[in-house]
Amino acid sequence: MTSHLLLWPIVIPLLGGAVSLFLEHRRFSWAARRATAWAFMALLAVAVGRIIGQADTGTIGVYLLGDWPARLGIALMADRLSGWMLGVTLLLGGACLLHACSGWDRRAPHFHAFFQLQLMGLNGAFLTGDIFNLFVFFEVMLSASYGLLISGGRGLRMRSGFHYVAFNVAASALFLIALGLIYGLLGSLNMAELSVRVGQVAPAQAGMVKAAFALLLLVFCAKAALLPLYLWLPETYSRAPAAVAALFAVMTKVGLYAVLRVSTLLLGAQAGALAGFGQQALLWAGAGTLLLGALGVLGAARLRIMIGYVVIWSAATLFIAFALGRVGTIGAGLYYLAHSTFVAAALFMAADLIRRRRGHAEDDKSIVAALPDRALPGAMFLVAAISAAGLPPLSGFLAKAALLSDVPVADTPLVWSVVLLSSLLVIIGISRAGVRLFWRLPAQVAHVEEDHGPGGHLPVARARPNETWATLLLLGLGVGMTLFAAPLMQYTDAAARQLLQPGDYTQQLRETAPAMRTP
Amino acid sequence: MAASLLRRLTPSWPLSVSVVAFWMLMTDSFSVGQLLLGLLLGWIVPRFAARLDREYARIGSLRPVPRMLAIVAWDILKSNVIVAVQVLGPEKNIHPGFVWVPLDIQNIHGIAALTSMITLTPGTVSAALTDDRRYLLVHMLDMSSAEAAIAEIKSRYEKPLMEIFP
Amino acid sequence: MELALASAIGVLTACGVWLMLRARTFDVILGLTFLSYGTNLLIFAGGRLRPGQPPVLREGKAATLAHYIDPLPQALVLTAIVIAFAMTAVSIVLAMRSRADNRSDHVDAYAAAPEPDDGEQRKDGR
Amino acid sequence: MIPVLECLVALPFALSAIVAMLRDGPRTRIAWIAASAPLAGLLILAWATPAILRGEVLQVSYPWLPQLGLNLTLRLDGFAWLFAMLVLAIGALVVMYARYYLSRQDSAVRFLSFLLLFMGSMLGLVVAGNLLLLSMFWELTSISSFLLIGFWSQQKEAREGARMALVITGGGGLALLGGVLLIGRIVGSYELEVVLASGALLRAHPWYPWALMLVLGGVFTKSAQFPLHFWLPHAMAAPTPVSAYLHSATMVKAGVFLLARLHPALAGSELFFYTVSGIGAITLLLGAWHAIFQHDLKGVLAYSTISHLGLITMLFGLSTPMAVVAGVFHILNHAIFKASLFMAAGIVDHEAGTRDIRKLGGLRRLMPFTSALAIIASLSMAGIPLLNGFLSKEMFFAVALDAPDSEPMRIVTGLAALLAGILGVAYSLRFVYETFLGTGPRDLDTTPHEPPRWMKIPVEILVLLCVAVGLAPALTVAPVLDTGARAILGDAMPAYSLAIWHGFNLPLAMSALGVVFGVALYRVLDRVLDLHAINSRPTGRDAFWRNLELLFVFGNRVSEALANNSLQRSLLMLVLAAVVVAGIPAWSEGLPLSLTGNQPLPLLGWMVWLVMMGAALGALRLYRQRLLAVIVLGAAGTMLSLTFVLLSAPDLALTQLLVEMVTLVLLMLAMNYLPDRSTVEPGRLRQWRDGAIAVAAGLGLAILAYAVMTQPADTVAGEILARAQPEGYGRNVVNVILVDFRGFDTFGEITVFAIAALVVHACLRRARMAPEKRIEGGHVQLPVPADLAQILFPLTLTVSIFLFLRGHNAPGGGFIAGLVLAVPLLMQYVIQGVASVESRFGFDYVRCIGVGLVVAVASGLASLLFGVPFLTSGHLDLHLPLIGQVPLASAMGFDTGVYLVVFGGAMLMLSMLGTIKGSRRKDAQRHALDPDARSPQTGGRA
Amino acid sequence: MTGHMFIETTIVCCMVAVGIAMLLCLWRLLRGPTVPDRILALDTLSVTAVAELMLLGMHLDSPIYFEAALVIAMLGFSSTVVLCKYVLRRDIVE
Amino acid sequence: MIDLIQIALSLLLIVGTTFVLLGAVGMVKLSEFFRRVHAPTKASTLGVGCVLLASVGYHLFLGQDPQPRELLITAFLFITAPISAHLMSKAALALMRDARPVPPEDTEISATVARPRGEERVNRNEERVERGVSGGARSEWWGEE
Ligand code: NA
Ligand code: NA
Repeated sequence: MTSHLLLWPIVIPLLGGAVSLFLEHRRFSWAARRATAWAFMALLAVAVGRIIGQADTGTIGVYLLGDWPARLGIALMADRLSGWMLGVTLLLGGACLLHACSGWDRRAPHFHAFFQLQLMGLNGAFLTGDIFNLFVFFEVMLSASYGLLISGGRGLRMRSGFHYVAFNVAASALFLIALGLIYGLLGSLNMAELSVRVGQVAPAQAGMVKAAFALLLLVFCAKAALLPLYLWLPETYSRAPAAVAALFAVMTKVGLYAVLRVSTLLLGAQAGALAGFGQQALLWAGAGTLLLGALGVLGAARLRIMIGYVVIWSAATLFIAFALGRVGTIGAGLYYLAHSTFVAAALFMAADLIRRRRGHAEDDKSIVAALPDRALPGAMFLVAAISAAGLPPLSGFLAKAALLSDVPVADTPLVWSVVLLSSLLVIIGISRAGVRLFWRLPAQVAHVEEDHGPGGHLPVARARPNETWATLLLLGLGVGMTLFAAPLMQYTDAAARQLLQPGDYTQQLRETAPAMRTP
Repeated sequence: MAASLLRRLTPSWPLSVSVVAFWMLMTDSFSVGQLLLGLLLGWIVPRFAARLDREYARIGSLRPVPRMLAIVAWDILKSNVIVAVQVLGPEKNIHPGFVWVPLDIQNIHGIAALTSMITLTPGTVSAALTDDRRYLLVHMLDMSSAEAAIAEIKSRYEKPLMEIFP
Repeated sequence: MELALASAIGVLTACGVWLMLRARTFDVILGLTFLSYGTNLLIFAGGRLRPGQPPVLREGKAATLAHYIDPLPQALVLTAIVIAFAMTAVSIVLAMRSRADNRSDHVDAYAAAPEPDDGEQRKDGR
Repeated sequence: MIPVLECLVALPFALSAIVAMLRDGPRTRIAWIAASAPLAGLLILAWATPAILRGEVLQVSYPWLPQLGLNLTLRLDGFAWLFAMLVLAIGALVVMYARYYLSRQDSAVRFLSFLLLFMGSMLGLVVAGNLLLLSMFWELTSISSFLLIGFWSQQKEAREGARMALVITGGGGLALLGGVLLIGRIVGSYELEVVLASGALLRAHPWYPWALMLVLGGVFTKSAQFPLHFWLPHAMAAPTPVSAYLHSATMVKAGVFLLARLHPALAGSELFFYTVSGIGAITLLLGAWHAIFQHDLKGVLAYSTISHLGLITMLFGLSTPMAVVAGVFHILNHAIFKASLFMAAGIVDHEAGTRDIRKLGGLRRLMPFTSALAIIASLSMAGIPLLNGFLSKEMFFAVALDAPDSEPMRIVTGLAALLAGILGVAYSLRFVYETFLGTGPRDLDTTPHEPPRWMKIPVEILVLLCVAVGLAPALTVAPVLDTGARAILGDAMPAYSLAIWHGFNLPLAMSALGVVFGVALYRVLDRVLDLHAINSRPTGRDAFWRNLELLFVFGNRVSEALANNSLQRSLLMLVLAAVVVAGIPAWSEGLPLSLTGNQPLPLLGWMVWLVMMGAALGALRLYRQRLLAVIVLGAAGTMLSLTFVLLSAPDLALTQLLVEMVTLVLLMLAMNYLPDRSTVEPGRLRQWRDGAIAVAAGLGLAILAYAVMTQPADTVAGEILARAQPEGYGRNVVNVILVDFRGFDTFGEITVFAIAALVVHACLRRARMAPEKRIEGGHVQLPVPADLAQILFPLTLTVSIFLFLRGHNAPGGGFIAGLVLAVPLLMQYVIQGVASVESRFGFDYVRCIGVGLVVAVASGLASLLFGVPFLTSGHLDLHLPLIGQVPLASAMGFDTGVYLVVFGGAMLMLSMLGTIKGSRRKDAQRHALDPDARSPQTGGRA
Repeated sequence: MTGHMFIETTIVCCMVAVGIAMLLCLWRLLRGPTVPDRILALDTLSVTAVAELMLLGMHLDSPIYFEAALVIAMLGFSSTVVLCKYVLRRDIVE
Repeated sequence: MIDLIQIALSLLLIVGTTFVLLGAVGMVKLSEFFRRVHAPTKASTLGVGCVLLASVGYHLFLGQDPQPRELLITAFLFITAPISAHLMSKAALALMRDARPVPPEDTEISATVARPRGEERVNRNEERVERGVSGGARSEWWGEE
């Protein structure tokens, strides 16, 4: 009897998306629609929980779709890394759904469908063991993200939406080019199969194969916003609705996931002439991005742009962690990945609350505006900012300390100096933003009357309970990650160890026989 | 009796016949199953498509159809050669112009068929129909015999068409 | 044949890239379309060129690569074509909305003055 | 066993949270609740005192992140005990003081909650037994002090002071983290016990200088050492209780605390000696000199604090055992007198409404009791005998005269000490004389009088301590000092005596000289320079803000210069990066290029090639006339599909054709809402640059493609071909791959298609748009095409069904069939008009998409019932009477889903684009277009 | 195949001739001068493509090019319709 | 027999191809749109028709796949070619700036032929709003909020 466990994280949200299309009728109350969305979330949670449980034992799950042997068909695979990414996505998704249920889902047509399909795309990307299927799930994820970004929007959001779409379409074209070259040269699309074939590349073809993998890595770097390909990100993220921007916090991580997967599975030690290809370049680009991201945090005129740069900055940290390619750095990186995802999401949510409270001033730091009832957003922003900047006692600090402590001696001067220096810049930038938004209030209205903004017309946006809970949930996840750092990092270290032995992955795939077909 | 049964079965039986014929032409090989499927489609497809019909037009007698098709086919062949000569020869021999052809036929299928024929037969292209469907604008490559051409259109094409689509 | 196809890929890609770098949304979309043509041909080329051997099995011809072209890249290109089309549709709609909301079809257009009932449109902090 | 240490550290945090949740209520109650933390902490310390005095070390440890070496180790030894006592005792007094100090508008809840947060961090820092844990608490003190300094956030000074403090101490914290990590690497553990025992190993390691410098970076910033001392005076924007607590007694001492804590591990090298004592000496003198010129009471105290911190640093730098004892002693003494001084200054401020020395004076008449307390504390600060300050200062003189190394060094340190003494007396005098004695006050709004009883009590207690220690050190402070210093020095503990009188010796002489010259200096300065008129520019501050502002501007410039919200820039970077990253390996390793692999191309092939290239280049030439560009694009697409035909890909050709048609319709629909031409772009250079990049990209890709095509292939496709018919039940292998081998890709593909359609719908559903230009005139009547299309439609429907059913064995399939149905239906929209079609053919495309997705999933899931994985194909040959054999493949179910999604999706997109509601505000974006005045060349305005 | 040498040769020649027709279409397509001229060229190009496909089908003795030809013949006019409607009204779906 | 068929089909092919070529030549050679439109609309259609017939014959008599499917293509071509030609002519008329034919009487052709000036037209957008385009995807399903 085959276990279909790996299938569910993809099929459940797809069905969720399809069903929510049917519920888009006034015949169905909003409560019913939301209940359905949550029901599918709960199902997903069960499936993801079981996958993580399975992965935690060290088993690499394999699911042969269509019962074809993996070299012919498409295989889903779940190792510890996949489980980790699924878990992060699930938790983030839960918080974002909660946030959206405070009202955005009513304003954005098809929100629930897009949301579920986005989850489908993300989960599919983390589970698939086929590189072209990875492209397809990238597209699912991206197109759903277009929907989430644009739906219910207008004005400048349309422009940034166009930028986002055009950039990603161009990047996808590159992805396809890389895949075409890889298939043309190596003759397979299954990643485990490719892992073996990469090691047998003839010397004459090494240049071409390298060019193909360079393009592939470049695409992932573009999705993950690495220098010089991050230019689109701050503006786009800053224009997205809060729940969506929060969900987008995981989008860059998908690119990072792919970089990690490719560089360990395909360009790992077994890859012969290609072993370790691109790692040094990634390290330097990561270092550059780290500094430029930190400068962006400093220079951002608007809060949400600044958070966009925080996302870039944290992605750059991850690039460094993954490029170093050691158990310790990858393990710490994966822990940091979860942390930075949650915290960026929380920051986007808090920023949205702040923006709405400031009326016409929005989240522009340079405008002095009243911020009525600032205690709650202030506290949320403070905790999120501390965590984001990597200040103790929250998870960011632990992750960064763990990362720095395992940097190889040769790279220590570079990595330590850029990480620590950029951390300082980020602290400077975030504290300035916080001071400007929360402390620098107009002189007369230090104790402002609550129901009139500076224009006198805008009612003060109140925090809707769901939004607050969603933000608190994310911050709580950060606290939880801090408290349970040891078991979590044990898991991520184990995941890293698993990644650095791609032979197991390949072997597991080859040993899994179809249910009834001849292998 | 048969006609009313047909009408009850399908909104347009020529259409149903065409669908079945198309189906049988397309399939790889003749079989009872395919025929049954074809008949099923011949019944369903026109019903479905009828929802798009914008105006109803009657069909009268089909008796002139074969003769007319023959005429048209011959005209096409014959005058294609003439046009070939015109095209390949020096352009100064061509004296084109527009002509308004007054229409007697009012059935829209008929008008459509007439326009198609005019277009398909060389030397003429039907360019426009007035909104009241009383005149058809025809572009002719050779205006020297415009009157004759109009007369020929009306007698060779329009009259039989008026029988088919009264 | 390979040379011709390679040059076609190159020309289509170059056209696509050049148009993609233009400043108007419509031109960018055209460019992306050309780019996707080039890309699709490239994936297709990954299966090598075999004129006259379509991958539709026929009686009496053994189902081996000796008689048929590699079908896999074709399936990939099909997926790629469909996805590219879907993305074209999305970008076209965005281009229209951006032009309507931001009053220009420049890719970096932004509304010079806010619409009366529009909180979204605001002068950039630039 | 009661978790004593855990409670000690956790209590302030817990109470901070509790207080934060209280509503602003009666102040006294809140203050008591808050004060319960330090009071309980003091009780715990008292409980631990016997053991500590015995020399025991209380220690608990919980693993937190053992992989990293981070443990929750709490370690209470003598030194920690001493410091904890300081933190808690002064903390309790400050809470009491703050209860009266804060005004009505200040939120006591917020203040006390922050204060407790700080107290907890400080306690944690003090008792941390793990260096990583220590650095965590270290940063927490930075954060909480940031909140406290900025408490009066409405004041610019408070905001700036808070930020400055955070930036400098936070940056120092990062340096400390680096240092700690380096130490951990050298030693192999972060546990304090281990690190303290590994001093020799550390100092011998080549990374020692780096570790030391990084740790000192933390120490010096926190303790406001030159040249980063300037944040401390600006932190005086904080409410006075904060200054009294953080900036005299505790936080600024964290630096010297760490210096002392790690003294056994780090000290003992020349580098340490010169750096620490040198910086300490400079700070000592500089702080003292600046203190003289301050007009703000708290300013004087702040600079004096800097000076004293320099003194302590210098003592630890000198590193002799006696110096360490003196350092510890001075930490204690300075905390006591400086806290009381700050509180006194706060009372003055509270009563007089100003802290400006120039306005004050003669307060001894108005508030004699407070004045007396302040004067006593100031004398202690100046090092006058019989007070505690004198004792440690004398020790300092003795140590300075006994500095290690060499005779010149001793002279230098001795002179520095003397000079410091002189300056100390001078500023103390100024503080006392111009505030409490002399003439004044001037221009005050209120008449100062004694403060509330309870506000004075903390000051009284502290001053009492000054006196008690000063008079009977052996009875009061000796055991405490001994325990504290012993914890650092261990066996190296020197013999010393804590007597008031050591006979006439050089230190005493220096004290005397210091007093005499100090008084003289003050008088001279006051006479000659007129102290009131001097406006000393705060050193460092301007440079700091200027540099910080430059940094912001730089950050802004850099990031906006890079990310200028330009799509062109983003895309350019992408293309450039692609060319570079693919080009480098290809160039450096070479490509196997040869003409031998090239197959000859038949003449027809060259013609198709020519037409396609001609169309592509034509599009490039015509792109500014969009209608023309679209026409040419259509030709290129047609030729592309013909290319696919020639190269044995009929399915691709079909799909390309259909997609081409739909794309063209989409583009034309959109063009009604977009300008019909592109304006000329400025910048020839830019066009050439883009052209060069485009050529590079095209050429590169062409070369790569050629290289790949001429290489021998080694693929899995052979097996796919062989197994397609027996196991996939189809002869069209491409279709079998699409619905079976790689059905999951198709699954994702239709999802993308569905999403794209939904995006279009979501975007346009409620949008109202004005077309770009309006053409005058009514609808176009097209009766003849409409009639023909009406005949065509059922036939195309039949073809669509045919293509769908046959796709598994011949070119076709769900996707193609879906579009073959959608395109003619769309033609109906075009020819008949929307209203006409939709009123007759009402169809809910969104639900069609939903149904399609569900059908696809369900048909995939059906195989689960048979115990085989998702999308496993099944096959059934039905034998029906009369009809014969009917082959049924389960893939057909999946293809049905595809069909529905594609049809629904395409129609949803096209109908949404075709039925946009007109704008209410305007007719057209640009203007109406006269139909009779159009250019035949472009179709647009002539 | 050898038995059909004569017609094979004819087919190959015809393919070239149709190819020339396609080149002529390209000429008109790029030359214009008016919009309807270019539309006409595109329309003719697709009609010639049908002929080319049929010839190819004969050349390879395979029925699989039928679908492509059918689709062009059946739906190729849609581009023409849409382009012309745009020229007439700009708004192609009224 | 086979040879005869070969010759007949070859002739048909040559005639068809000639017409296709002729249509294209005419389109290139002639000087004005309404002249050009004559050539391809029928010459090409006829030529393709001949090729199709030849193809039917080829597959029936000489090939492996005896199916007269190409007849369908012919049928579709003959239905759609006039639609294209009609619309192209209409578009050309609309863009014709001089020498446009004037309708005989009081009749009118929308958007193509010269019409009297100064006539007030209904604002199309208002009209559409009034008409309340409905049905299909714009049904009340999403009509909320
Ligand atoms: Na501070
Ligand atoms: Na004074």
